[in-house]
Amino acid sequence: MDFELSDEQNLLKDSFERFVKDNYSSDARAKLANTELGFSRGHWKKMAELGWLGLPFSEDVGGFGGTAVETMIMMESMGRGLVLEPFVSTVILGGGLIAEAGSPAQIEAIIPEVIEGNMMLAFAYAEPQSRFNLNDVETAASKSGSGYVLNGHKSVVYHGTTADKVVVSARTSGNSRDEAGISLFIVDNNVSGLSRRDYRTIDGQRAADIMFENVAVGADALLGKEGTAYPVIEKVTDYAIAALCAEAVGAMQAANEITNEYMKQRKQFGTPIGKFQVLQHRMVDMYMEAEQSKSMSDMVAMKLDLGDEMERRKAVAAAKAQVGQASKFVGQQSIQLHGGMGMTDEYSIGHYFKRLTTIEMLFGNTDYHFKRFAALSS
Amino acid sequence: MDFELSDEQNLLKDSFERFVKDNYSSDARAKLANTELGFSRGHWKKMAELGWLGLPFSEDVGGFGGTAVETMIMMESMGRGLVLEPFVSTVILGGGLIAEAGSPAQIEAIIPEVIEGNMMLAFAYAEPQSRFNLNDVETAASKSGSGYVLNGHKSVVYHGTTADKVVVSARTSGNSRDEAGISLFIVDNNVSGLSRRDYRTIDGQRAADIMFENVAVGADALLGKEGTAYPVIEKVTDYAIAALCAEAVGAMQAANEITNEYMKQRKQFGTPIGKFQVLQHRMVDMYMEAEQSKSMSDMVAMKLDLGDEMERRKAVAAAKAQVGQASKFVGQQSIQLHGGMGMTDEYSIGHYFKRLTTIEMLFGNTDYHFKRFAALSS
Amino acid sequence: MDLSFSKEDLAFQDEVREFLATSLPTDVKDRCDRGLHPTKEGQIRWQKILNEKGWMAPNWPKEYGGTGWTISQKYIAAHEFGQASAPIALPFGISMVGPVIYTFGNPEQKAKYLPRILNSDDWWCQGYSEPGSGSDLASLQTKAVRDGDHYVVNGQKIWTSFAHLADMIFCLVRTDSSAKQQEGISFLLIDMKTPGITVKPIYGIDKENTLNEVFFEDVRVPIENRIGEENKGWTYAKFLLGNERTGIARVARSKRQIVRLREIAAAERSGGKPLTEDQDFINKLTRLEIDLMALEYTELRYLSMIAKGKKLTAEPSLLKIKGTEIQQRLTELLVESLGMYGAPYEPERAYEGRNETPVGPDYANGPMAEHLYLRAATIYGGSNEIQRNIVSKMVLGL
Amino acid sequence: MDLSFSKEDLAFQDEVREFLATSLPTDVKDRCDRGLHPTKEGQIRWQKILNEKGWMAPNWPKEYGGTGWTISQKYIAAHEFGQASAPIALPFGISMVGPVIYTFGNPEQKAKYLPRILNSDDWWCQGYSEPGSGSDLASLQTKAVRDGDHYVVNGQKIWTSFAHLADMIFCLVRTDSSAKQQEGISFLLIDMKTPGITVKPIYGIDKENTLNEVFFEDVRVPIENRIGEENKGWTYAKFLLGNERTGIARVARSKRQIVRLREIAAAERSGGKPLTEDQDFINKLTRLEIDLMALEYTELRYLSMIAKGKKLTAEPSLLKIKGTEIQQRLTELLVESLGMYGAPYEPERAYEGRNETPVGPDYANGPMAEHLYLRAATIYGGSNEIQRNIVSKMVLGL
Repeated sequence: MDFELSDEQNLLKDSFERFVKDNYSSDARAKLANTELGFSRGHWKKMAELGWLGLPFSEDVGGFGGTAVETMIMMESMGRGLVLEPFVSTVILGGGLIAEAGSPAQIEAIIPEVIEGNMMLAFAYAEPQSRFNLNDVETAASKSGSGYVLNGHKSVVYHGTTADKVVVSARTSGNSRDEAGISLFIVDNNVSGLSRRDYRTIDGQRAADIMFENVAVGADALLGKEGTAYPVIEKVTDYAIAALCAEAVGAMQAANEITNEYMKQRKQFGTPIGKFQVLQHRMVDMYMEAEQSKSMSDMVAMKLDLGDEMERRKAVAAAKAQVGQASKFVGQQSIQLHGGMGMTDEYSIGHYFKRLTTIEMLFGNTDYHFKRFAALSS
Repeated sequence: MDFELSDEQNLLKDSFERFVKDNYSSDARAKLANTELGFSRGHWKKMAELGWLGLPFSEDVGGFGGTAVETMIMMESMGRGLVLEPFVSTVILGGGLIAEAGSPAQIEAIIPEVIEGNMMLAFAYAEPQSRFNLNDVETAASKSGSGYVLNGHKSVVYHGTTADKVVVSARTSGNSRDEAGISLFIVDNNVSGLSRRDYRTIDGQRAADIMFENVAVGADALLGKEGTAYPVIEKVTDYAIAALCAEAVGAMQAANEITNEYMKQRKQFGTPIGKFQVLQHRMVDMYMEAEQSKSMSDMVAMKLDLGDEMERRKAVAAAKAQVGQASKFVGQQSIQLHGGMGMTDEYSIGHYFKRLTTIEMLFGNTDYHFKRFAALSS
Repeated sequence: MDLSFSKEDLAFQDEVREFLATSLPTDVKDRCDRGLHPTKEGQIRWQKILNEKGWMAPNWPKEYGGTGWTISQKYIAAHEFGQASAPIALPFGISMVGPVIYTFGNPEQKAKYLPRILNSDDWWCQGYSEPGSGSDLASLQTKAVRDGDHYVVNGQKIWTSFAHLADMIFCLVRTDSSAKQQEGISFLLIDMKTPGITVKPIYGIDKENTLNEVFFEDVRVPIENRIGEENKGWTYAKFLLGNERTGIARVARSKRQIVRLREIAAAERSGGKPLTEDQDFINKLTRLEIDLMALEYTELRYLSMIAKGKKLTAEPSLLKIKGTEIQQRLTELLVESLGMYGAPYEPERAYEGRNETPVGPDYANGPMAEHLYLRAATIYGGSNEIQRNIVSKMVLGL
Repeated sequence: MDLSFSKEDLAFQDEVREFLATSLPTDVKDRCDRGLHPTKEGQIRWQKILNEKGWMAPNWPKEYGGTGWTISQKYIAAHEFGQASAPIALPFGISMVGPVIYTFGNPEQKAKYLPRILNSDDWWCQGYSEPGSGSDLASLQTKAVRDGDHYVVNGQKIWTSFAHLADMIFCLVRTDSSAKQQEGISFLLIDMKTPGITVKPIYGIDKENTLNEVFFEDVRVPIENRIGEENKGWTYAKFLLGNERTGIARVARSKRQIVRLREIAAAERSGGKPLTEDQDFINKLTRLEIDLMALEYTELRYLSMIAKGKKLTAEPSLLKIKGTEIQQRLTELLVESLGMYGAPYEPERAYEGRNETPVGPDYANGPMAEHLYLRAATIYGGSNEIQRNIVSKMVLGL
């Protein structure tokens, strides 16, 4: 039992932090978020060059063979800078699904391209009626010749705007919320019959609703065995949740540092506001929430690396619930302690608040994961 | 729409407050709570002489014809003094059930005795499995000749220790939790087959578990029509809840005054602890909870006097939930702000904490009434 | 003590409902219902309808154009306006500067400004906060120096809501720098078109321009635009802040939001069932509803005390604290009810010009905008921390 | 970073389980499980068993009789002890004065006291708080004046847990009244049988005598009973408080209470169904469980940092704050789970002598007693408000 980083991991951490420091000043981030694309292809190329896009992939598909702990270290840094590049969508989700369930041919065709930064991915799983239930899939894939025809509406696909290929969950059999009968397909994002409504999200990112109208795909689009995708989806989204927890930890720590510093500078009634006991204790509570979140994020990364399925599920649910609560509290109170300044788009703290608000919601909000944990514990 | 007391009501209030001031100093109350009886028969006699035991009864049964607002005024004063006499058990519950459902003969035999202070009552409704559900009745009353035979176990009957007669809910038909099939019986507290386990409660009061083993009662023991008692029970316990809400308001106000005063006197680090901002804001929150509770208690009393059934239920559920939450918060924080002193049995604040803790639980705790309100609102 | 309504009250209720059903413009109602800021044109159009009906100023004395309503009538009107999603009048004229003018202004000022406020001819804004003085309002630095029959104003205000739309601003300015902080302040009414005034937009975390900075450079303000005495402005400012705290509870609005939240939750699905059947969601909704009920009756209780001539001290601070906390919990729960559709967000600037329909269900357009904007509710009008300081001092004597 | 257990760890786990299964006395376990205070006899009996096994002092250095366990082993032992409802050793000897003695004591003091602490030959209590000095500990007034090779101690201590059962007390006393508050304090070990010591019971809100007042009237204490230097006692006291804060989280105990709460809730009925099917109850239980898990991993993370030689500042205050808040929520929920049977309460003084069985289900005997007693958890050991002050200053630099 050991919570400390190895020397190698510390080096990795330094390089993540350098990247953020060099590229993600508050101004630079704001500018980037306001571009049409919403992130930088230059950064993406740099991340590929540094080997980060291959970090979680195993060595036999050309990856770095990193553990969940290394992803955690990376995501914490990304959280500190509110980094905008679609790492989770492309590498953890899209790449993760393909590496987990793909045929050798699919893996070979896609993963190296992802690692080199030539291909971006997104995962289309949510639907208007599904809320946070991964099994609530009404998008239909019906057999047609040797392939399939897809029909349905996928909601809020993060980075569905820029992905080259989209991994889509669709129902090949069963009823709306059956776990059995769900399949995954790899679909080109410009295939005929696919239409998109692109938009911005409150955290400064890009997402899309994607509509499938008689989209014909070949048999080679099927990812894994037909109808058995649910456990794969659950596992890969659990890895994504762990990554988001680490991102939230980094964002909370940064928000706390910014707020703490502001409290030392900002004077009211002739004294720094950090001298008022009520605000001090609020800041202590924010610090404690971030500390508790850091522990849960470390815990969940290490649990993922232990490989036990039930333990993974419980750990992820617990971590997401705790981090979600903490994210709301830290984000909201950061604004409050900044007063009017916290309400302005120009100042950085509001952007932390909004990303933390979104992380709380992504892949199931706090309530959802409390319920999930309770169900797993009973 | 008017929230102010009439001149008459103000006079009544003065006399309640005088009684509490004269008889319920912190020391006197502690002594009384430690006696075998747990209250004073002398006080009871005095309350009868002042007409208070007849306050809520209508004039045609010899009562004062007071409204729920007058009961509220009285109970607020009683709460300030943590008064121990069994007013709610005898007058609001026992007396209320008989006045509401009794035959002229039953009313005539009992209510005047109650009003004159000669007879005490208690209401036995809870059972080991019932939790807070008034309809969860397994105590059985089976027909036997012209009368009934009672079997069952009633839990935590407040003042069942000293009541002359006990009103008992029992099932004459239907299944465990049916609302139909519940009847009420008036039983002498020393009838053959009835056995009691008397004990103290954390709020310094007395209660008993009462076991019925083939207790034979006559047909005249039946209160109201057989099998139809549920709405009566619900109504009368709603009045009791309103009374307890007012008592809690008085107790919270007193606890806040004691704590506020302590904060001005007690010095730490060379300054009164009331100068520390965190403690000030805590005290403000306690004050606000008491204020909100006062509003809900006034509201529920006035709603009872309007006489609409559905409005009554919703108002009572809302008030109990709000007052319950507030009671916990004010009670617990009163201890916290007193530090070690708050933990001692000798000092008064702990007794307020414990009575507030109990009120939160009586006739359904906060969660129960939140659920009840939600069910009534959906 | 009595909660019942008289026959007259019930007739009044009918009248209010009838008025709202026939007179409230659909577009105005829709924006209000969603929690979007009103358009200037829509807001003025609606306020003029209100003024025509004579209902613009329920809290003003009758002699200045108030309605003369009883507490019951005020309660009924507020409730019905809330349920109908009828916007309340913008506070800056009717609730803030209006009462200052009729309480402390001279006859000329009353005659000049009050009718224009009632008829929404002037859009007012509030020049209180400055970059260095947020919660510590009395430390303000904007200077007004006498020059003949004018003041020359120099300085800067910040967080000025709707300054970019305003015709008039009421301002606290320092007229005596040698006096103690609270003693050298005067209260001026300034025409926004006066040369030397520059408004610079501040974009909020909601990506909207509601707040502004207002710069004053040698702005000449006639002396007759000063309210009351020179250097006594702090008295008028405190009076105004007291007024502001009661309105800020927004109980009727929150009651309507509860209904809206139920509507949305009934339409949303979780595990195939309406969200209204999710016990955890219901739990949060119920707690909100009951907290709001307690606040509603507290407000009524205080109004009843005022009506009986009792004097409140800092009790209205409670209304501000609880009211804004509830507003924030409500918008948070509204956003939560949307599930993943809480994430898409396109600020209106972009929205107004485009042809696409908003993403997600129709009701998803609004809650996040309001949620973001209302983070300020616990900051503005004296932050909730300041309000607790006030209660601690004034009510508890700590 | 690694959460896995080695083969040795798993073997150790078996050993702990085996030990607890065979050696923990049933009566001791039962009281611990219920949350009732241990009897003096039972506690000592159990501690002597622990000492025989060599497991009395997991946190002491090996040279003084510590176990030399790794973090994993400490974690395993704590978890298993908690799940078995095995009482932890009373803190006053083993966690408080023991470390002070082996860190700052002289060889004679170490030789004299440490083995007696390990073997529970002395029951220790803590003489810190005084009537005028609660959170403001350094303002203490109890005086010790040199008289030859003795100190003469006069003054009063308060809130002294278990003083009525104790053989020894460690005391902060003022040896230089002219120095600044924190500089004139010394740390004395005093035999409770010394003439001039009077113990007066304080009955708590739980109607039990746990707390006491201790009066010192011309109590002669040999100079060799002073730890370290004269007037340097504050240094040792602060060291001790730091130690106290880590143990106070009581994570393993709370984990067991969660299990117990589940057991009770499974037996309790609500609307005919087990309380474990009540969504609101489960909601509260789950939140507690997850908060506790976060605390558990935070404690492990800090222990891991210490093991790697990193220095903590006020991080242990977090453990105290969160740990005690969780303990209070837990006992509150335990009481809540009992429904109406939360109300009956008969203090043990009465209970021990009588023949009647306790009222209500067997598990109802305990939760309320612990609930009442643990209201002090956020007060003692430096109140949670003081802990937040410490974090604010030491960690955040505010």
